[in-house]
Amino acid sequence: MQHRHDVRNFGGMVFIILFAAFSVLTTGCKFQPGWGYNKGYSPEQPIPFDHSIHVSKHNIQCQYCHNQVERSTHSNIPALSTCMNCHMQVKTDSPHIQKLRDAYDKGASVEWVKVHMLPDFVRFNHAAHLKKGVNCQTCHGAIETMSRVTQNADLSMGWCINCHRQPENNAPLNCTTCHY
Amino acid sequence: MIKRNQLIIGNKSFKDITDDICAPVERFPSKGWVGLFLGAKTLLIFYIFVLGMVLANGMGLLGVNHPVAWGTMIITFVFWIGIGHAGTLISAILFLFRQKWRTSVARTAEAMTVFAVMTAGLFPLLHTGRPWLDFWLFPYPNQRGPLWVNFRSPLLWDVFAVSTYATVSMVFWYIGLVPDFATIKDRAKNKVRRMVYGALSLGWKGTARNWSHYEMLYLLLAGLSAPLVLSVHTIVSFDFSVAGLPGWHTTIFPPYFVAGAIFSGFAMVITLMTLVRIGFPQFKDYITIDHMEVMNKIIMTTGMMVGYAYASEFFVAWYSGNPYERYAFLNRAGVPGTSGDYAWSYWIMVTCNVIIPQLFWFKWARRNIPTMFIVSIFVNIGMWFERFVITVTSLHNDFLPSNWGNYAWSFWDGAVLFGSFGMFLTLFLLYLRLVPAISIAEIKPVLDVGKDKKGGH
Amino acid sequence: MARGIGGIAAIFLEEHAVLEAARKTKSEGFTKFDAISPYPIHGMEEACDIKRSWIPYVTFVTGTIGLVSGLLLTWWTSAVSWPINVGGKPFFSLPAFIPIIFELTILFAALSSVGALFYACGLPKIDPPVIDPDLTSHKFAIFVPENDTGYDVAKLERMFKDLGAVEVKKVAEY
Amino acid sequence: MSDTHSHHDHDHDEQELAAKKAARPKIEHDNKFWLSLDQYQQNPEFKKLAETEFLSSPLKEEDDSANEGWARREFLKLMGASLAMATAGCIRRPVEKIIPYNKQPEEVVLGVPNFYTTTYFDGSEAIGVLVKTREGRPLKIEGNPSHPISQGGTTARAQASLLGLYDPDRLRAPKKNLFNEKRSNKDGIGISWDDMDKNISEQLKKGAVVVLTGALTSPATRSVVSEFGQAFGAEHVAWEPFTHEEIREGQKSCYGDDLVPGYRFDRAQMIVSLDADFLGAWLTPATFTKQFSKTRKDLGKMSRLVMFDSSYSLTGANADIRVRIKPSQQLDVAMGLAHEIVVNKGRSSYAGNSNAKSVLSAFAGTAKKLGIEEELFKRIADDLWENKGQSLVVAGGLQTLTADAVELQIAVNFLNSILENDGKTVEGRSGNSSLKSSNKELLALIKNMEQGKVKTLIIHRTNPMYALSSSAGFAEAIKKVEMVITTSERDDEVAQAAHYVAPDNHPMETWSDAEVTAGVFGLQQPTIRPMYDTRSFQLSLMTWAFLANKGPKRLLAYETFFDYLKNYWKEEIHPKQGRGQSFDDFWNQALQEGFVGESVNSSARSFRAEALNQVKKSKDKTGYELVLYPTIQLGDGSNNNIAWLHELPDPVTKVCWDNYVCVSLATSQKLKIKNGSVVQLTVNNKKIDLPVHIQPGLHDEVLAVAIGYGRTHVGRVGNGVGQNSYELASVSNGNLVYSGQETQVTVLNKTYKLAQTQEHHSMEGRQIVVEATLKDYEKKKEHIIHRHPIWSIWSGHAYNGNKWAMAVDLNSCTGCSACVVACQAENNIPVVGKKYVMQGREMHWIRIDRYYTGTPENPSAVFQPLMCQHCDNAPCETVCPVLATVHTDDGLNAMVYNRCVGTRYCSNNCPYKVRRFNWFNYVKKIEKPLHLALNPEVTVRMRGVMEKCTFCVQRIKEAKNEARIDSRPLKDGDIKTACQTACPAEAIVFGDMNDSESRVSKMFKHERSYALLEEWNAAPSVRYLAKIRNNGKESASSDPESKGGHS
Repeated sequence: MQHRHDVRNFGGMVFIILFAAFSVLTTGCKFQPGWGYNKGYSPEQPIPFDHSIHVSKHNIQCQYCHNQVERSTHSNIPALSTCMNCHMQVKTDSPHIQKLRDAYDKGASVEWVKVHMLPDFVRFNHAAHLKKGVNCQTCHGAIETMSRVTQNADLSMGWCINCHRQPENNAPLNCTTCHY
Repeated sequence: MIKRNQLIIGNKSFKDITDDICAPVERFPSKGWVGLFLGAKTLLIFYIFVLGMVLANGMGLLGVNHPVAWGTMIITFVFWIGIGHAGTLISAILFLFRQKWRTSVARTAEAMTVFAVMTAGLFPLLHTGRPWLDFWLFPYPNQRGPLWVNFRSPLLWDVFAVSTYATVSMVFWYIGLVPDFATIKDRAKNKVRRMVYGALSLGWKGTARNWSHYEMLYLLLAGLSAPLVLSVHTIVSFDFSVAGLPGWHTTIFPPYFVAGAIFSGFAMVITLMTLVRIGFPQFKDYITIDHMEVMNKIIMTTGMMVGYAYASEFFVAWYSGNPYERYAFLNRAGVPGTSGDYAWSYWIMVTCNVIIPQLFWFKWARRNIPTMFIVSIFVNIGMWFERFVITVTSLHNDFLPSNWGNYAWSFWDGAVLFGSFGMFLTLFLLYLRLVPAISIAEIKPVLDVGKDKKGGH
Repeated sequence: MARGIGGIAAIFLEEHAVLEAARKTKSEGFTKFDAISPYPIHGMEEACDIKRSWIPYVTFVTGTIGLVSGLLLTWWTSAVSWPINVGGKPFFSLPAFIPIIFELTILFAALSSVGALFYACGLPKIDPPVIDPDLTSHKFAIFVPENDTGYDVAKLERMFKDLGAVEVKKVAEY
Repeated sequence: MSDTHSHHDHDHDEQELAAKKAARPKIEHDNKFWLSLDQYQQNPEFKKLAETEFLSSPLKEEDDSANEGWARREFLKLMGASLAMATAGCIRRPVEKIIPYNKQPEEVVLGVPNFYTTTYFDGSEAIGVLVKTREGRPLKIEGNPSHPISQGGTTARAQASLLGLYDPDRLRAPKKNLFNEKRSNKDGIGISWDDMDKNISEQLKKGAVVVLTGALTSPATRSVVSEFGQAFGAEHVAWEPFTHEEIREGQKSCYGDDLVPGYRFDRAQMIVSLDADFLGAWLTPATFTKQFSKTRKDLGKMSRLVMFDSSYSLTGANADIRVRIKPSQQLDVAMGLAHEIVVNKGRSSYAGNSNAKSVLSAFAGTAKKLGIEEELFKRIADDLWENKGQSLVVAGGLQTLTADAVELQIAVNFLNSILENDGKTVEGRSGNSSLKSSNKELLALIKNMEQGKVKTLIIHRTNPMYALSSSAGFAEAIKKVEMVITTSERDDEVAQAAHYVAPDNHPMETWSDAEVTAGVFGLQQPTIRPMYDTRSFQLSLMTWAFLANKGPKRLLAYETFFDYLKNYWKEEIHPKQGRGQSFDDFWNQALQEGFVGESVNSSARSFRAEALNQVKKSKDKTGYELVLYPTIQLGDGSNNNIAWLHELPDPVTKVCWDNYVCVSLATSQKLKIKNGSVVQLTVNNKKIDLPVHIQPGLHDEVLAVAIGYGRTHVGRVGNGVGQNSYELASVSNGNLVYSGQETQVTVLNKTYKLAQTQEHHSMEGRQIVVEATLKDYEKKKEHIIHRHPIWSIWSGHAYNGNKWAMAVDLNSCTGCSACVVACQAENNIPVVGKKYVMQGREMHWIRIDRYYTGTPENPSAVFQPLMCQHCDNAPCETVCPVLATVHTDDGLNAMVYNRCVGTRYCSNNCPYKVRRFNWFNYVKKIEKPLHLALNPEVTVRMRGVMEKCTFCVQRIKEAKNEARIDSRPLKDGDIKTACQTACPAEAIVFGDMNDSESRVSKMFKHERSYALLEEWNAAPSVRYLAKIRNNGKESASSDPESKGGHS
């Protein structure tokens, strides 16, 4: 009964459209890994601090500035005093350094824009990961080459889990590992 | 074989049948209908406001508390889901049993089912603390690991059961409607109606080939719906019986709930049918007093089943020797020495569900419209209280006396309960206007049943 | 939409008349003809020589698919993809998964059966031609397409009149 | 709540000093509040914010739905919100800022807490505590385990005092009140410290100055006050509601030393308490509980506690034998016991003393007269004698402040002396000589004030305008004083009547010290820079003296009280306690340990026989008698604005958010009243309306009312909660009488619903709290517990590594509820207020269930702390559809707030009902600066989320990480939950079950240990140790074989 073909195609079309809509709705952002997360987030900073110069060029250890990272869950942003240790002498003429210095003298601070943001109900412990031998780059990417800090991974839960899952890491997979 | 009364009285021709049934759809609505509809619609708007408030402020508005963490919403959910069973039961199971009398009530009963399930379906979604996250109850691929759902939880079974049931019963209903939509289309005087009903009828032609496929599908759907309808309330009962609370953790729940569902469902059908007969007098020829009587018999039977369940619960509680179980049931009945705070609800339940339906032992009661209407209302009330008793009394006094407490009933509880009727009635009244309330295609074959000249097909 | 096919149609008022007509038409050797009625008429299948519907096979197969996929879904998500200790129960707690599996079985079976009907009847159709609007109300009809073997308008018209057709008309397309 | 946000300067000695030296003469009160950077920069926007900031309160919250306009807004907002939620996956998060320190304070490691030793003083008890701070923010108060006296014990009030620091109702700057002549109006205006200081120092020069303070336990402060006195000829009067004067007078007339002796319950085998609620609110409960619990651990030599109780006190609830009496019978009981011992049995050195005998003879046959079972009474007397030298008789507290309070004390001292307890369980010399407050002196002062003899009155840390019955006439007298200055930290009742309010620092903001007992000194060091423009009381005195340039050199020499204090210690304390250390070492050690010295030993003192002659047999009273008693929650009512304490249910009555009159069952039937019906009490013409709480176990002629409620000017939380029953105290011959007064009851035709967190009080014969008498236990051992055969159809999951578990010793737990508040502080648990408590929505993660056993006339009570049992077969987990609560591989029942959708199924299926649901968005109701008290280590839960005890998982993580960082294994005791550290009775033990050596696994193996609802086979990770009652009887009220789990 070939005279029904067109009709059947019409039905088929409807069906396909519906199916597509359905799968998009249900699987949502699934098809674009990282979509909806801040991957690639690289905001303008009040002072264009350049990791590549400090780390790659002048070989300053991460822990020199982020000196509490091995003792605390948080990796501290260095106090202005830390910056001034060098910048009392170094590159004092640069307008940015002057900005820094003014803030320092006023007893004020610098409002850096936070790049790597986790929700408040997620607890990531820097010290624990370092102790385990995870290095900064695993999560922060090639930070030492970044002239402006850019979020390297999407930092989604799945992204964390994938690493914790690997048997060789024997990392815990409990909910309480991160949520409490 | 015993001679039976006609299913359709008043020597109708096929044309008459079509005219009669299509009339409400084609004619301008009566004052009565408009009045009812406005009332229902207002109630619906109120309902929407109430739900909005609950959403905006949190579940705390309702009486749910610690220890009674489930309340009106779950009770009313079970209530409506229960009602939503008669339709599929009539159209599927009675179809399989070749009960020809079903044809005149099946359509409306199914419609009732669909709307009841819609009304019920809202509650589990809205009674959560963070309804906007309800989609987490569906196992969909996600970026959390992926993190799936807990298939061990009866609530998840609910999600699957209720949504499946809603889908299938809606499809079943619609499939039944297709030929009738075609009828209305062909009778249509104006273009718009022709277009709308044409679209709804999917271009049905009614050729012999189509009919043979159609009947086969109808049989299949009936066959699938029958176990489905049983499974749904079974699973709803699991919400309680899988939990460990005294008064919940009982194996009798599945059959007991299903019986209760049929019971309440038929009661609601009676309630609605009496109204339909008043609203559309011409339907009296199709929904005859015989139809009503049959359903009343079912009500009485299932009513006694439910009563039996109540009794056996007590027996098992005593027989088990489990002190918590025993206390829970003594407490329900308000036996001295227990807190018995909710004994009143228990006795309301027993009166409405077990005692009052006994009226139907008398033929006059079964065949008297006002009587059956009142009884059906009582049954509806009683069945709501059955769920209240189960949910609240078991929770309010459970294992540790230290955390015994009572349900903190608030204005919002009542508002949610009554508002839900607004939603149901609005849908139902719209249905009466827009859809042939009796299956035109199904009723014609049974036209001759009980006629003297030949004993039907 | 493209045009359907033309032919001849006879309208009847009585169920038994159209049944009679169908049988006759069949015996006359016509194969592509079809009967149109407002409700399913028992015996019409034999009368028109229509084979038993094949939809049940679809139902069975898709039902099985539903069952298996339900089983796989529950097993894979709870025991393979991310096994989590829930209430000290086994990762693969089959008894608890049965309701899910059952519901999926029904869902798949039911929906695909409907899909099958749509396929079989070529639904949905937009505004199909109508021989007589009363055919969905109280009239019956036999339609013989012009491409049927031994199609002869005059002969058929005579035959249907003899069979008590109230009206016999040529249909441009159906 | 990214912690990198906090950026104030941390309070550190050297820095602080430097800052102060620079900021002179404006010393401790610089304007650098540190609440936030904006405020720090005096940003105008913030000012606006700050003004609108304290608007709503969760406690005064009315049904939100009432306001429809609001509702609509809220509704739309929600619609938007849910839309946002739906698409949340696909939008960038808002921009957050990180503001690093300017100069890194070297002791601050972001996210790593610092602990500072300090001392908490509540007027009677000085507790050595550790304050946990993070980024300079006090977050939690813990007991100081190395402290010699309190030994790590804390009270609910000590735990809650943290919230007082962040109380939004604290004064933020000095105030001046403009009065008319009658001083009827009140018109407060702001004033600068300098102006105020000027005016005050001028006024002081006129002389006739009186400094009215609460009990000053701080030696340095006392010396400041006395030197200030020298400067202006100022008299120092100390008064607060709990004077303990009766004890001192008793001691004085019996032994000649005017002090509160040290009681050693840890040495006592037989304790008889006459209304001294030493486990609850009398004297030093934390210390006493510590001591008492020591004598209950080893059942081999378990002590016996006999309580003659006229209210149903916490001590009574824990007594092995509780005898209900009315206040007028206290003396009879004490003397009756003495009579029993000395006369009837002819025991002790006084057996031959005719004088003593004649005095005692008046008290013959007491038991019969008081309707006390005579056998029992005899046995108590015998027990006392048989344990002489290690028995202890105590009496005291408001309940004993009857007309013959002092006689009672003499009788008690007499008993202790004849029982040779003095010098052993009663230590004369190690007593606390700093508790010097006095009713008599205050009443005298009031006279002087009335006669206009007082020109200037300086009031500090005491509140006669509230806590003193108006019949004493303080309110009138104060109007006769030219200038009244108060250092109230809030605009309280005294501040209403004062010309100047010079707000004091909160104890956590200021330096001080404490004389804990004779020979033991503690330091109180600030853990945060003053939040507001306030100044310590001591510095105020110093400044005024400085400006008037009067007084001894030492008073004027220092710019800060810290300097004064340090110097004072150098001169006064170091020489006595130094043990040859250099002062700096001594000082640093004192700072590190929080105390110096050890309590002096004392020997038996000779009893002055003539004292006994003061004891007269007063005629027997009939009719209702009033009992005023302090509760463990509010004590004297000074910390009445702390919501945690109001929401903390009374351990015995389980009522919160109100005070009420307790009547016995028989009385209620006689008066035909129910719980909540309102009655009017009339005590010599003073009337007060109170709701009724029917309290089983009361004497039928007792009407017990809690004090500490009904404040009018304490703040938004405490104002108007309950009735001020201090009013009922009356002045009779130069002293205050609280209890034992004749009282008339009129039943009013009103009802008033009380918020009770537990409404059912019987165990229904279920095996919930297993209780056995010592005798039974010795006979039956483990068979006191009914065990159920339990089997499962599969083996269950294996727990390698750690398996966390908790054991609770019901025999040690006194129900003091410190754990409840500690948990609330640690875990950011919201307060919901009376309205919602009545609807059963209180949020406590750990609650203390109290059941009555025995007859309703005189039931005994048992307590059971109940927190999440972390079941291996957790019923809550199975039913959660979204895996929001699951089991971790170290045996925790994890609750994942951010996954929870709030079906509340878990709560339903929890047989222990320990889960709590956020019915509303309580966190939105937290008022600044209370949000600073939130623990950043614990997620703040939003609306619609289930929550429950997590075994302090954050502490587990912390300890694990510390161990990991120091690359050492975790050892037993590294992890202590909040409830565990708070518990003064050491009833709660947490640890690893897989470590067979851990304390908890040992307790799990104990024959008294059982799991709650064992037969339900949820396999809890919490086990209880059965309660043992040493009442000398056999088969106690709840014998499991006959009742437990069956019936």
